Amino acid sequence: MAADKHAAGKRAGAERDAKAAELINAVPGEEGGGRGAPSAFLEVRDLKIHFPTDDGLVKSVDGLSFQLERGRTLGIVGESGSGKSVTSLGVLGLHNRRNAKVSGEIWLDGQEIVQASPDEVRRLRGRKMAMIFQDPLSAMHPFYTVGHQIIEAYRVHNDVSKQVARKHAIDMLGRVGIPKPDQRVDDYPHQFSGGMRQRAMIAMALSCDPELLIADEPTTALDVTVQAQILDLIRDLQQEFNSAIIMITHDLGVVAELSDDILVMYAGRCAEYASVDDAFHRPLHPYTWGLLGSMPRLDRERTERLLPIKGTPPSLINVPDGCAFNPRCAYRDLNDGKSTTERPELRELEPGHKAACHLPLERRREIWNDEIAPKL
Amino acid sequence: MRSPKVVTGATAGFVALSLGLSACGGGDDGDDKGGSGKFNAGATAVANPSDHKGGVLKMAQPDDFESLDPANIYYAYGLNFVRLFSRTLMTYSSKPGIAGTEMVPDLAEAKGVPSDGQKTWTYKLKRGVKYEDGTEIKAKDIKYAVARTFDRGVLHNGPSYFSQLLAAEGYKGPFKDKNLDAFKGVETPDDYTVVFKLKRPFSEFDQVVGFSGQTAPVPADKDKGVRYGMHPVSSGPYKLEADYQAKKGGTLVRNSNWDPSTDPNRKQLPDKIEVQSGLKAEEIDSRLLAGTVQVDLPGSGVQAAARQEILTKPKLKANADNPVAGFHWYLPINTKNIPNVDCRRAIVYAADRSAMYRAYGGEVGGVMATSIQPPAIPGRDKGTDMFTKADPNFTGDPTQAKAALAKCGKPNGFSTVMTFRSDRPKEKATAEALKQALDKVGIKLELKGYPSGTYTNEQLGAPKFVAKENVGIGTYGWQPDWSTGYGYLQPISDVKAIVPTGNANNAEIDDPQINKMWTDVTAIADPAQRAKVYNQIDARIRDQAYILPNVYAKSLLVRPPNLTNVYFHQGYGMYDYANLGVTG
Amino acid sequence: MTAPIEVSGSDSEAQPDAVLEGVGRKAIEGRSLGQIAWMRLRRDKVAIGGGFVVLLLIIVSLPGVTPLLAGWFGSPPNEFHQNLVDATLGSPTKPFGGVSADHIFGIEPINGRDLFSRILYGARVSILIGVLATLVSVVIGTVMGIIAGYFGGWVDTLIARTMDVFLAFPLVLFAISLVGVIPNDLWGLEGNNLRIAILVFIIGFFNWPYIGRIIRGQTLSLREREFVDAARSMGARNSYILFKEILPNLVAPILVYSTLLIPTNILFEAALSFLGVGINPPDPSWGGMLSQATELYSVAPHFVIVPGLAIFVTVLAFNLFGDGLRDALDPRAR
Amino acid sequence: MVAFIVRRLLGAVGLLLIISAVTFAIFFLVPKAAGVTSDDLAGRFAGRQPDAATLAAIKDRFGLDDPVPVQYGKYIKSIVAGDTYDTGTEKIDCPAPCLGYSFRTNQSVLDQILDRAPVTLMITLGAAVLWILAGVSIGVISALKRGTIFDRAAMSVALAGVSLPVFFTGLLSLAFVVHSWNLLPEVNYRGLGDNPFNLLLPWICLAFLYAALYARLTRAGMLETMNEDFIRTARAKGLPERTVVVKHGLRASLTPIMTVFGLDLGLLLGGAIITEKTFSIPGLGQLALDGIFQSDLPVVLGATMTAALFIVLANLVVDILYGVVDPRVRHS
Repeated sequence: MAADKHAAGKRAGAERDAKAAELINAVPGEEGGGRGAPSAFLEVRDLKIHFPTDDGLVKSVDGLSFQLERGRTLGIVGESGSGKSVTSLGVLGLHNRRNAKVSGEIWLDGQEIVQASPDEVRRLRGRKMAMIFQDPLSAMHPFYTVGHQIIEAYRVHNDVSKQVARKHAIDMLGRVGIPKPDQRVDDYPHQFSGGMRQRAMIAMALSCDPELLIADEPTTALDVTVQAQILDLIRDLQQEFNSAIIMITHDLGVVAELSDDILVMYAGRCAEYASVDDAFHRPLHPYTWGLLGSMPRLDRERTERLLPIKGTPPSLINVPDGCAFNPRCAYRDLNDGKSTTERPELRELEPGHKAACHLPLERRREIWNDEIAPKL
Repeated sequence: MRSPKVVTGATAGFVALSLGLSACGGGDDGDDKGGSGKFNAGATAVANPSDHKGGVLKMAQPDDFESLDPANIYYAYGLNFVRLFSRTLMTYSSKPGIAGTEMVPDLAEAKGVPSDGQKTWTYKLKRGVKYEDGTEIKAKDIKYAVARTFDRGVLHNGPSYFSQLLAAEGYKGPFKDKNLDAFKGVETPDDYTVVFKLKRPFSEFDQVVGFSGQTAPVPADKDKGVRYGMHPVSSGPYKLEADYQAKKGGTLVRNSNWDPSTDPNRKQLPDKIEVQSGLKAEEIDSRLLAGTVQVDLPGSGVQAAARQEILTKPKLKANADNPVAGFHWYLPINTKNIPNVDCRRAIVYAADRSAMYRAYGGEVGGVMATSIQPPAIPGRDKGTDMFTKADPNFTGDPTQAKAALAKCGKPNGFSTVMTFRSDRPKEKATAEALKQALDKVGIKLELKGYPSGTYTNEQLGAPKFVAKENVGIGTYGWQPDWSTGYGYLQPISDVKAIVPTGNANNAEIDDPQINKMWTDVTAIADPAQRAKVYNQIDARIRDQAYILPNVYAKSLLVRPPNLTNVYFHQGYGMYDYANLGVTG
Repeated sequence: MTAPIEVSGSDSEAQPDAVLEGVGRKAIEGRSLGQIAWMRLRRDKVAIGGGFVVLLLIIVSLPGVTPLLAGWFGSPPNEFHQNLVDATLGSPTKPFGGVSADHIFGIEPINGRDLFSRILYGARVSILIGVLATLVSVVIGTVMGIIAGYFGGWVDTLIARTMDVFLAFPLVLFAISLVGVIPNDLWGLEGNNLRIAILVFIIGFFNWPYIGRIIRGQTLSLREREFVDAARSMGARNSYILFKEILPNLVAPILVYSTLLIPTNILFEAALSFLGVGINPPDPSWGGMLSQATELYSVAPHFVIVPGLAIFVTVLAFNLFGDGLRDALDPRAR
Repeated sequence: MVAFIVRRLLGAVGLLLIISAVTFAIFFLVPKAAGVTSDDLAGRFAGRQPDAATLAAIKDRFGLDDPVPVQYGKYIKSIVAGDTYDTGTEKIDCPAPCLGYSFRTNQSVLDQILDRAPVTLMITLGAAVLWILAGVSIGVISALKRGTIFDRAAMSVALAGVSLPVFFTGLLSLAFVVHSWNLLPEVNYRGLGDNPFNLLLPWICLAFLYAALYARLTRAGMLETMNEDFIRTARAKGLPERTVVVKHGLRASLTPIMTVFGLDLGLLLGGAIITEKTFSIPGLGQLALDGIFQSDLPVVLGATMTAALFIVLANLVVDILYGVVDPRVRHS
């Protein structure tokens, strides 16, 4: 009975940084590549996470593949219910093992996770991969001090005394920019401000120098001014630790700020995969257009209206036939009804740029250039 | 069915052989494998007689005494128990059978001598009778004991006969008025003479003096008012070892200053008598059956579980008695709410005696009543059935009942309320049985149960309540204060006995004939003559349908094999506690 | 349990609950919350079983039905059959509590009354008191809860403290004493009708804080919801907001907790009857029968079993149904 | 923390005052409204056939003709400052907290309560140990093994358990375990000197009901807690499952159970009425029942006040414990 604390659709106004153009080109993964250990640091192959319920089969993630290297950041974007969070939990092995049906492969630094025993995955968690959660208040145990929780995380993977671990915790708190860490270490989460709490959360996640860091909407619950600080902090720490980062968000501004590549998810599948530059300037999926169109921008004329996506995300039980996006797609009639009958495949259309859409590529480029881009 | 004649005839005295009494109770029980006795051996004779001294006699009770202050007790079992350490001017004779109902001298040398037309009663004290501390008991101690019963605010549990009968107008008791000379009701011309001055003639004053503990001497300097009951000073064969602990119990030990030669009514066999209070009734039963407790103090018989065991196992049954106890469970019909005699008779006609009899447990639970007075009253007539039948198969006579209703002017019946004690399953069953039977003739009863803790004071025993709630009939039981027709019938049928609370004349009988007989009878000196009058009153009550007779209670008592000198005492309606011994 | 509940963490947006939530509230497929609840409930076999028993009990308790059934399968509840009872022991002469074709549940000790029809008539009392008392609790509890939750401030403090006082009362003692001191005719009622009315009032009156607390909590959170803000910003009066905006949203919890309060109240009534302040004889009540059985269990153990099972089955049925209803209406409750 | 405790203490005293006033009103005003006079009340204390003088004497002694507020004032005063009772020849000192003097049993009410309290305490504590051990562990296991046969079986039994009142299970066990099969002796516990294991049957019957309740509560609480974000965090840190469940999950889900436990314990300590009645154990509940059925007002008032005191105290302890366990409460 998950409390629906983070109200869906509540979007923090994002500050779009105009630096999107400067972003480095990401290396796209080889989809459906050969079996066996891959060369990439993290590789997800055809991941499916399904939940059977009395009301039907919920296909939260339905055939997802991507790669990620150390020192690089992948942004996964999508609306609520698109499966992005489940994906990240799947990587960490935190999906409900009893309820979920998982298939596919997840390779982390040469080790497969889907088939691994729960205990093997547990040993990886915290040490090799760590996670930063959206709401640090609910994500930290209210009854234990922040220090205790960091110490606990450190000691479970490192055989050190409490004193050593405590020094390490204070050190970590200092490194994430918490003032007077030697005092704050004994405070409880509720005694921290929102931003400080998220810093503490990050300190906890980084306490064992993880190589993969998954950040699930790390700034959504924070004040706008604090958001930028936290993003800066993550970027600085990434440089320091050379970690791979998966940034899960519905906020394109955050992605633009931090990511190298972007993966747009819709109804449990990948709609478009591109470098940040491509995604923002040459997007090839109507859904991505929609996302861009519904993003408020400071550099836009106020008289212009946002271009929101019509309708609501589909039920994951009854995913529409054909293209899952078709009921909300303004262009679905442009390809002889294929959108409502046939599921579009994810195709690499340009180097490192994939999209799943039936529309002819040229037509898409036209629409983007002529209809969408000018309005943005 | 046990005939009262058999009871009267069975004054066997201290006979080792017990009578078989196959006519009694739960049928014959020839097999005698059970050890010490036969079924009903102790009902009419002394079972297991022995002079064996020593041992510890264990007694138990589920609740507790009202008090151990002999003057502050009304329950028969309490009065029976305090005989172990308190002597009174007169007391019940310690004999089985109806002889036990006779009042015999205790501290007094002889029965009271009436003079001044039964208005003055004089008692001479035995000399040399001592308290537990060795001081001699004098007349003034008895005067003091009687005087203190006048303060009902302090001693409110005991009977109030002295304050009603004695000529001591305005006296408030020694707790308020230390000067004992102000108390004119008792005179002590010398240390060994006690003279009672009555307001009006009273022929049964020996009984008044003997049935309760209110003439047990109290040394004035040891009196602590209501708390005297925690450690009353002994004049009998036993004394309290330490203060009695309410709801826990206490221990009695031999009183060396008791002289058996002055006391033919008590023995001093066990070394110790231990009383345990607050033991669950079922637990007492199982200990009785195991012989680890010898006496169930309340003496009203075993609970359902033990009862079933005893009646179905001959071995256990051989060590049980099933005598007719003192109570008559009857149903007063209120004359204020049902003034018409024919309406009352209709109730009596219609009553299902069979069902009501079964409610009390059939032949082991009781004997079908014919008269109002129970069989244990000397001189009582068995009586005739009049409008009902004392027959275990009689389920009522609806035809006669309807005829009586017609005569009453209510051919379609009427409605009234019937009360009962909700925590007494037998009374509840009785009420339900009567309701069923009366329904058939159109008399509608509304049954209302009340806790027995308040029933006699606040509900059926409160005429105001009875009037307000239109209580036409109720369940009730009465045991005589002393075993004469007066002791039994006066409180329940004399108009003068009607009191605002704790009323026992529940029918509120105010019958000129009966009233006159009550006024006259107290001046008659001859007990046999008086008994005749009582029987007339008894018959009149039944004729006017003031009371619907029901069942004379029988109790099923366990007599553990290691208990000696056991016999059912008619005066107390249970075993005599002052003469018991233990073996083994 | 229809809705799978996650033990280990996974984001709420992937939860089936959340999926339904997305579908449910504004009914994208035209299914109302009630319809969805019914769909879930229907699938919950155990709850349906409970509901079926509840329905059966209610039907059996209807004024016309009880005597009919008693006539078919038993004999009148107050009719004596002492020929079937051992006169001395009071126990039924036949084994198993005197079970026979005429008396399918056996007979009462001593009087030999038919247990089946007494259980049947006892059901009537239990259900009647259980349901009516719940109604009293729910009405008082809802009104007080809404007022406290909606108006807040000193009103809330006052009501919350009152509820604390109520919850700190030794209820059973109070109920017994009250039944004891209340006069014998009141409100134009008398006899067992008055007794039932008093029991309903006392049980209902003492239990309202349980409902009150829940409603207060729900109202507190509803008050902060957007649609209430919206209504308020449009100048709606308090009464409008209370009755049109808040109350409809409380229907589900009220329904659930009422269903769960009924068995509690049935047990309360049985306990009071057991302690000796139930309805007057000869009308049967289950608790009263058990109270009688305290003296008779050794003679007639079936006299414990039959009324005890009646209480058990009834309470269990209501509990099962209530649990199912809660799962169906409010899968995330508790 | 001190201020917190002081505040709670004051609240508790206030609550007790209100309860005593309401109790007093119910026992004195309601009967009065129903037409009971002071004579009737006096009659409740008298023995058989009291005469007018007796009634007057009793009324005088009890101050039954005083206005009810005056009587209430006296009652509170005697609790706070003590009182003396006149038995006729001697004055009995009844030091504070004097709950009155029962003239039916000639005992101070406090003495009676102190006499009975250990019995109720033993019943309650024995049962509480059983139900906490059984209920919480079954609840936790059920939550962790949700949907398994164990869970289904345990929850079925638990649901049955909450539908089984003690007066049914108790009588059933008396009829069979004690009477028919003779497996256990009669329940006959009377005080601290007795063997407490004589209370085994009442413990089991009472504990069964509560264990069922607590198993359900614990399971629901555990399920909710195990779904909390901080549990996911604990797992994400790579903590072993046992640590996650016990240290992070159980600790958090025990707090609401603690609240319920405090209330239940308080309620039972004031008199496990039904259990005591079923097994005829002379505890506080029986004392109160006897008092009610004998119209022994001082005892009823005293017992009610004691019961309320236990509930209020239990609330207080729970509040303070909450502060100890949950730092958020402590700091607020």
